[in-house]
Amino acid sequence: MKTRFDLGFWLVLVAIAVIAFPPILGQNAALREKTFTILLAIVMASSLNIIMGYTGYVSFGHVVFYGLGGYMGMYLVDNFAAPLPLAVLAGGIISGALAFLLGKAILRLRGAYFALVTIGINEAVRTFVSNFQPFGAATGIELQFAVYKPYGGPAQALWFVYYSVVGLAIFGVVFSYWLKKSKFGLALMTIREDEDAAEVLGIFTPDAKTWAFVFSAILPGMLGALFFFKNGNVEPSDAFRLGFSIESLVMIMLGGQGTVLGPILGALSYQQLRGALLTSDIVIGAFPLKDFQLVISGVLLLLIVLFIPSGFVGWLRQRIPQLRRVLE
Amino acid sequence: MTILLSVQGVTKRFGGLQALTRVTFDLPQGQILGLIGPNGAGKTTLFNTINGVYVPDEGRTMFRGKDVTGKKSYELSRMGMARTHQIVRPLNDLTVLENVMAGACFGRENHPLDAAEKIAKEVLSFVGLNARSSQLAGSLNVAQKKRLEMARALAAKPYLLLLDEVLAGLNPSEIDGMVQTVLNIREQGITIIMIEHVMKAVMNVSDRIIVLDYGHQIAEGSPEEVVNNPKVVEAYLGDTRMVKHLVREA
Amino acid sequence: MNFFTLLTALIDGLLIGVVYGIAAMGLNLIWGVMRVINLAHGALIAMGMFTVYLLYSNFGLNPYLALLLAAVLGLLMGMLIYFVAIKRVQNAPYLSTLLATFAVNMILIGLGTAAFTTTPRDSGFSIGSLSLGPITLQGTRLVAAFVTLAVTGTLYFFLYRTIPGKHIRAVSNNRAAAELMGIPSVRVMALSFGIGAMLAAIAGALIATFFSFTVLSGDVYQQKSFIIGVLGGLGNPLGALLGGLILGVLEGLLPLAMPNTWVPVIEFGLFIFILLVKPSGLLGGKK
Amino acid sequence: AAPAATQAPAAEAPAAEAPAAEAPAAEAPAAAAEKMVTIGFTASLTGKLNVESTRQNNGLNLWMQQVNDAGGVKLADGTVVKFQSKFYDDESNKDRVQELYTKLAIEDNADFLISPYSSGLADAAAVIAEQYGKIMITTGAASEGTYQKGYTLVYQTYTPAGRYLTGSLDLLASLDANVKKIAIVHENDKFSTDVANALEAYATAQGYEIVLREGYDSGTTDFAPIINKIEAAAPEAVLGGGHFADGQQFAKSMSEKSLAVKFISLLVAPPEPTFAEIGDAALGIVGPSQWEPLAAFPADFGPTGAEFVEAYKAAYGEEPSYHGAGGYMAGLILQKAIESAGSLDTEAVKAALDAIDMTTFFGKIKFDVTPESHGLQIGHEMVYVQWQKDSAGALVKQVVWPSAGKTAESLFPIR
Amino acid sequence: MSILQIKNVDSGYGEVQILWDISLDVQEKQLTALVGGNGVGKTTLLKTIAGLIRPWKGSILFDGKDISRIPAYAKAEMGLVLVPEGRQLFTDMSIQENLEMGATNRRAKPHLKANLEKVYEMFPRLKERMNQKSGTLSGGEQQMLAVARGIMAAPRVLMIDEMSLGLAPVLVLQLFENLRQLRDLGITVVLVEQNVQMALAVSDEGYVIAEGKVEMHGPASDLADNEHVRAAYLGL
Ligand SMILES: Nc1ncnc2c1ncn2[C@@H]1O[C@H](COP(=O)(O)OP(=O)(O)OP(=O)(O)O)[C@@H](O)[C@H]1O
Ligand SMILES: Nc1ncnc2c1ncn2[C@@H]1O[C@H](COP(=O)(O)OP(=O)(O)OP(=O)(O)O)[C@@H](O)[C@H]1O
Ligand SMILES: [Mg+2]
Ligand SMILES: [Mg+2]
Repeated sequence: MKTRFDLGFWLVLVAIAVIAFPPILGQNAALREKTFTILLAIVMASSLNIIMGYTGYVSFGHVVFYGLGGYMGMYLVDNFAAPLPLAVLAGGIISGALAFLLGKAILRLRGAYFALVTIGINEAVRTFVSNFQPFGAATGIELQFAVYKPYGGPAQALWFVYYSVVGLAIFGVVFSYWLKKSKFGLALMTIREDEDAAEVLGIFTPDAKTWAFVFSAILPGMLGALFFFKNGNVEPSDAFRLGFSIESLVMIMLGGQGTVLGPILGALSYQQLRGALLTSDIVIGAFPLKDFQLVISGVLLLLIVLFIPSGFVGWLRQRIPQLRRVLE
Repeated sequence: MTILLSVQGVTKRFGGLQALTRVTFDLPQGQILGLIGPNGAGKTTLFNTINGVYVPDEGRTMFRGKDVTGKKSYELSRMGMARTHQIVRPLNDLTVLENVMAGACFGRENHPLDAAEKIAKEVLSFVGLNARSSQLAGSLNVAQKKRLEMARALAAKPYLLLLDEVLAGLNPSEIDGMVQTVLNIREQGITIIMIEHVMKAVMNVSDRIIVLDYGHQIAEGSPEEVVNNPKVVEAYLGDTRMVKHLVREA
Repeated sequence: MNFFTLLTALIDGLLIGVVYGIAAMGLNLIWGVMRVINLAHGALIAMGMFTVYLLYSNFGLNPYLALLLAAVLGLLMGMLIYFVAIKRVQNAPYLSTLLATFAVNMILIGLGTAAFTTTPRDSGFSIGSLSLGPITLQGTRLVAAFVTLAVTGTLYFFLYRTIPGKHIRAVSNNRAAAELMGIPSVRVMALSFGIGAMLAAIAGALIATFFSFTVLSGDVYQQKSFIIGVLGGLGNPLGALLGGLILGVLEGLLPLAMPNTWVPVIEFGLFIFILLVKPSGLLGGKK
Repeated sequence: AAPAATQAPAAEAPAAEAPAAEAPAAEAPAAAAEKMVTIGFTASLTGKLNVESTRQNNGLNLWMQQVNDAGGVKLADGTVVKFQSKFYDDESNKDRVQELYTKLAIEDNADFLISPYSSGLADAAAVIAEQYGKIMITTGAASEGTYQKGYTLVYQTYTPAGRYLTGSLDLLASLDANVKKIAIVHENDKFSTDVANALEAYATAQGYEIVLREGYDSGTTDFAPIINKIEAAAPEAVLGGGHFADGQQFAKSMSEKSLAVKFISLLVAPPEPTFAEIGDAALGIVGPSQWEPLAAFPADFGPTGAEFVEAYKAAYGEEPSYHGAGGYMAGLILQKAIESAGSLDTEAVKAALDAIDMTTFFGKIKFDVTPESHGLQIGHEMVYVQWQKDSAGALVKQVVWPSAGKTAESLFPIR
Repeated sequence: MSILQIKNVDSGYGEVQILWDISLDVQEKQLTALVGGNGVGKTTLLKTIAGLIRPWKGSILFDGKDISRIPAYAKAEMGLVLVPEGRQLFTDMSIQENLEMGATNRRAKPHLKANLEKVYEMFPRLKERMNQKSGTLSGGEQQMLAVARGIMAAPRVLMIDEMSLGLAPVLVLQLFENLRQLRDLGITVVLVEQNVQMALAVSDEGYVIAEGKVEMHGPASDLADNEHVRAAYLGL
């Protein structure tokens, strides 16, 4: 525990760098778009991992923070011509604030009840926003093309968004690593293992859980603001898409929950796989693979859940105990 | 003689069931208090009310001179109260060392990680688990898990330690070892309440004993007095001959 | 707003409410017995819809006969899902079962989409309406309500009066103990999952007689089932019926007082509220 | 009018463009002077928009096949251009639309882009088209918003959303000037809400009393509560709807609940042939259509309506709906522009598009070229259909508005 | 005559082997005690016999039939019943319902009434509370119910894991007495106990398990007198 930023830390950092830098080095826009999707997933998964992997509370409706942050950012950009960094910050703040307000109330629920209530919150916020005039109600918010001008035109704006998401990703995983190694992280993991015991040990569980929830909500909020800025418009059904939430869970499962490296690898492989399936030209017999991409993803997910529930990293850590030191 | 804990008329009901009825006692610092009674008498429930898992329906608890009735268990932990559980609750996916560090980190002294690690190591060697410190807690056997529970509670450097049947499930020679450990803890000046069915141990270790039956406090006194109290014998120990037998056998 | 509007709204709400109830009952039973939230519930509902639709539109089979086939198919499908996807992870943390059933959902929906696309379907079936003064009641909805009540009654008789039913309750309480008492828990759970899936399929089959639907339509009813389950008490099949009625009546009456798009906000708000103040639901469920 | 939007990509384009020259050559080595042009787009193979998107796709493929079979398009320099398509599934959601369009624009070297189906997806795709300097013809994307953002390369095939139901109101006025109370009940999505907003403004200006304005969520199937509410408000006409599934269900429920109104007009669903699945419930329902097989416009470019219908039927075994026609039109517009420009160069084709003013089997096509709403469709008009019974008692669609193109008198009042 | 034979069984959890080549012979209508220190694998052995864990190697014979691969519920049907360590009650059901569930197997059903009376007589505490949900009972009460439920199953062989754990001495004595009665009624009893002295005192046969192996076996009284056993397990 003493050497805080040891080998495991550098491994995580290198992983992010290897993913994030190729588009920048080659100034390759197509690669950038693909990587953008991956980084987005990494930030989402790493953040969710704080409440889910470290603390043991599976937030099924985590996309609510992404959606709300997105809306907040878009609202500011559209109505007050806020610069992107400010909008992104606001997205993070409002999501963190929502998590803070909800935290004490809903984190009393355990297990599947918590998962259910988070779904309920996402749906409640989505349906509320669909009726909320300042956010454009059902039609959402659209940006004028001119908003990209201050960033040196739309093409430069895309790069700017990309650099921002790289920044978020690096911050996200470093934070995630630091958290895991901190005293607060130990409190969270104690809660995950046995919440009643944690209380008896002196952990202020309501506070600890609430802060974990807040930490796991901020980056998704910032991310939402970035994504919808890039997208140019936001509508309730895109912002609060439950499927995205569940995909993030799947990524964490795939990589290994509770680990720092897991969500990174999970997000990377999941997005690569989905991307490949969606754009594949392979036809098996009379069946074009892409018609069956949902089935294939489902089968793969099932296999993972059934056979390697602790994910790649978890599996490796179990198999080779020496790796526990390195694979955080 | 300072009173560390004072329980005053504590009553706890579960629906229609009166699990505790006006339990009252004072516990001076440095003593070991034995808590015995038939199954379902309310011993564990009393622990739960003392350390904030349940809020009593009536009555008050004072700890180190402060009224702590209704305080949460994490607040009480910070104030210097620690406990073990009748059914062990290890943090399975953390190492033995991390389990104990959690005790040191969030207990009374609220140490940062580095200091907590040092304390955890000391405590682990005190309870004889230091060889296992990097193992996952889930992989320990029951006796080791009981020791781990104890280590975790001790790492918090509590003033008061509540032990709920730490001897259950141990064989006689292991019991001797554990009893020695309990005495050593007292040496460090920690006050202890201990729930136990293993008579030889309670009788030998306790300074004073309280007997609960159906939530009522039916007797209180030195081991000698309690053993010879006819009410206790009837409610709990059965016939006197057997008691003698058990105590001697112990 | 006159009295008849209110009355019509109330009756409409009750009629749809019982159907919601039966959909939720399947979810509740599965939760009660094996602590699994079945995210493939919607897909199973859709399966019920398509069974009726295909049999009726291709072979002219009466939808209520087709419903029996849908029920049997649901039962078998449920047992299959149990053996393939649930059995292995049943004792793992609940996230595993959530994701396993979600994976099954992806597979079923994926197959359904590949076979039928997401084109909306309508069975076009009708058995006319019943007019009572100013109130018009749709025949198919009335029959659906009766079928639901009959199915609920049968389910109760089954759970409390028959041996397999009692076994389901015992297994739902403590699986290892049931096994040690001579109850074949794996079979009992497969049966429970099958019955849960069967209820979903029946709900879908009934819905197909009066609403149009797509491969994805089951999702809506799945979400309602969550709300209902929580309202009535997760794990409590009778609570599901009550919850369904409450939801149906809310959906019937609320739009008269507010823009109808606010109704889901209220529904989900209620859902969160109940979870927070009384997670065991109105009738008390299983924690 | 070449703002930053079109210049910026130039910095990136060369690197990406270089391999483009080789790729087609490898595919079509036979004729040196032949060039394969790639049209890129995403389609909703899965998800809620699957139906409309598939029809749109069919139409586009039909056009492509016809133009290629006819020997392609000859450019000024003699090169013969043929077309191929490259598309991905967008799953009816926005997450990957931009990624996929970027891939189309850069990796797949698509020369021209066509929008996905629906205003929402098209809007997300348009950003990318504009950023990479690719011309995008939108179809199935009616909302005006997309064309009012300052884009210069995005062109709309459809009549904008705002004009979808105003014609219905004109029709109603022509039928009975005494009808004044209307209810606007619409799906709560972007397109339908845009339509409803425009309708409300128009209706108010015309002196109508809007007794109920109500949205309903996408995916709504139980319309009973809404109909009860309509009944309580007692309108004489109901206008609104959203997309196919809800529209069909809405119509069916209004019939089952015997809602007493004189006139019903719904979006999107009525023009679809499968709308008739609900039987007599369809009777009398009016719907705006971008195009109808019955509407005979004197085409000055491309096939006549009858030719298109026949070809479509031969290819897909069903009567084309306006979504199919829309897909075909996207191709046809592109073809026209390339022919007039005599070149594949973006600037030249853009100039040609700006200048288009033609009549096709689909109707008139002309684009707004003002900077405020560049690319907005201003030539094309809706037609309105109504389900009626023919002499044999079978349900048929008739064009009832505008009166110049009508094929039958309106059924009024419907109940 | 031996009713239950364990032959050279290996068993464990996952990849961890706990039992090493264990062999036992349980005589019909006798009380057999399995004793040994913590974590030596006594519970694991019972679980393996009852079918909650599959043996890795070796065989288990019941009445001469190989039952090593038969699932737990089928063994219960045959009359091989385990009262597990740690209660395992139907916590949402009442005491009465729990007892009824104990008698679901085919052999026990006809005797439900008689057996109910029998166990209520043995544990009056349970009778007082017969409609209380078993989940709200205290640890000791739950233990009583678990034993009672096992008796309800009309076992031919009743295996009890750590019966005295958490029970007050007065009850422990009484329960041991009850076990003797059961044996006299013709039920074979296999007992796993921490309370070595007590267990050996009431039993006919004894096995000492150490490190997953049978260390010693013989008549219980002999074992109780054995120097090694006295030193290692009785703390004498
Ligand atoms: N589910 C399990 N997974 C892995 N190892 C286990 C499991 N249960 C028990 N063990 C291990 O198996 C060994 C034997 O355990 P078992 O419970 O059989 O011992 P026991 O003799 O019954 O001990 P006790 O007297 O404490 O009940 C112990 O080392 C224990 O840690
Ligand atoms: N949460 C609860 N709800 C309802 N009743 C309870 C609850 N907890 C305990 N009880 C009841 O309170 C009484 C006292 O239980 P408690 O666990 O305190 O007994 P105990 O003295 O620790 O017994 P044991 O020695 O068997 O552990 C019992 O009758 C028990 O059934
Ligand atoms: Mg207790
Ligand atoms: Mg054991």
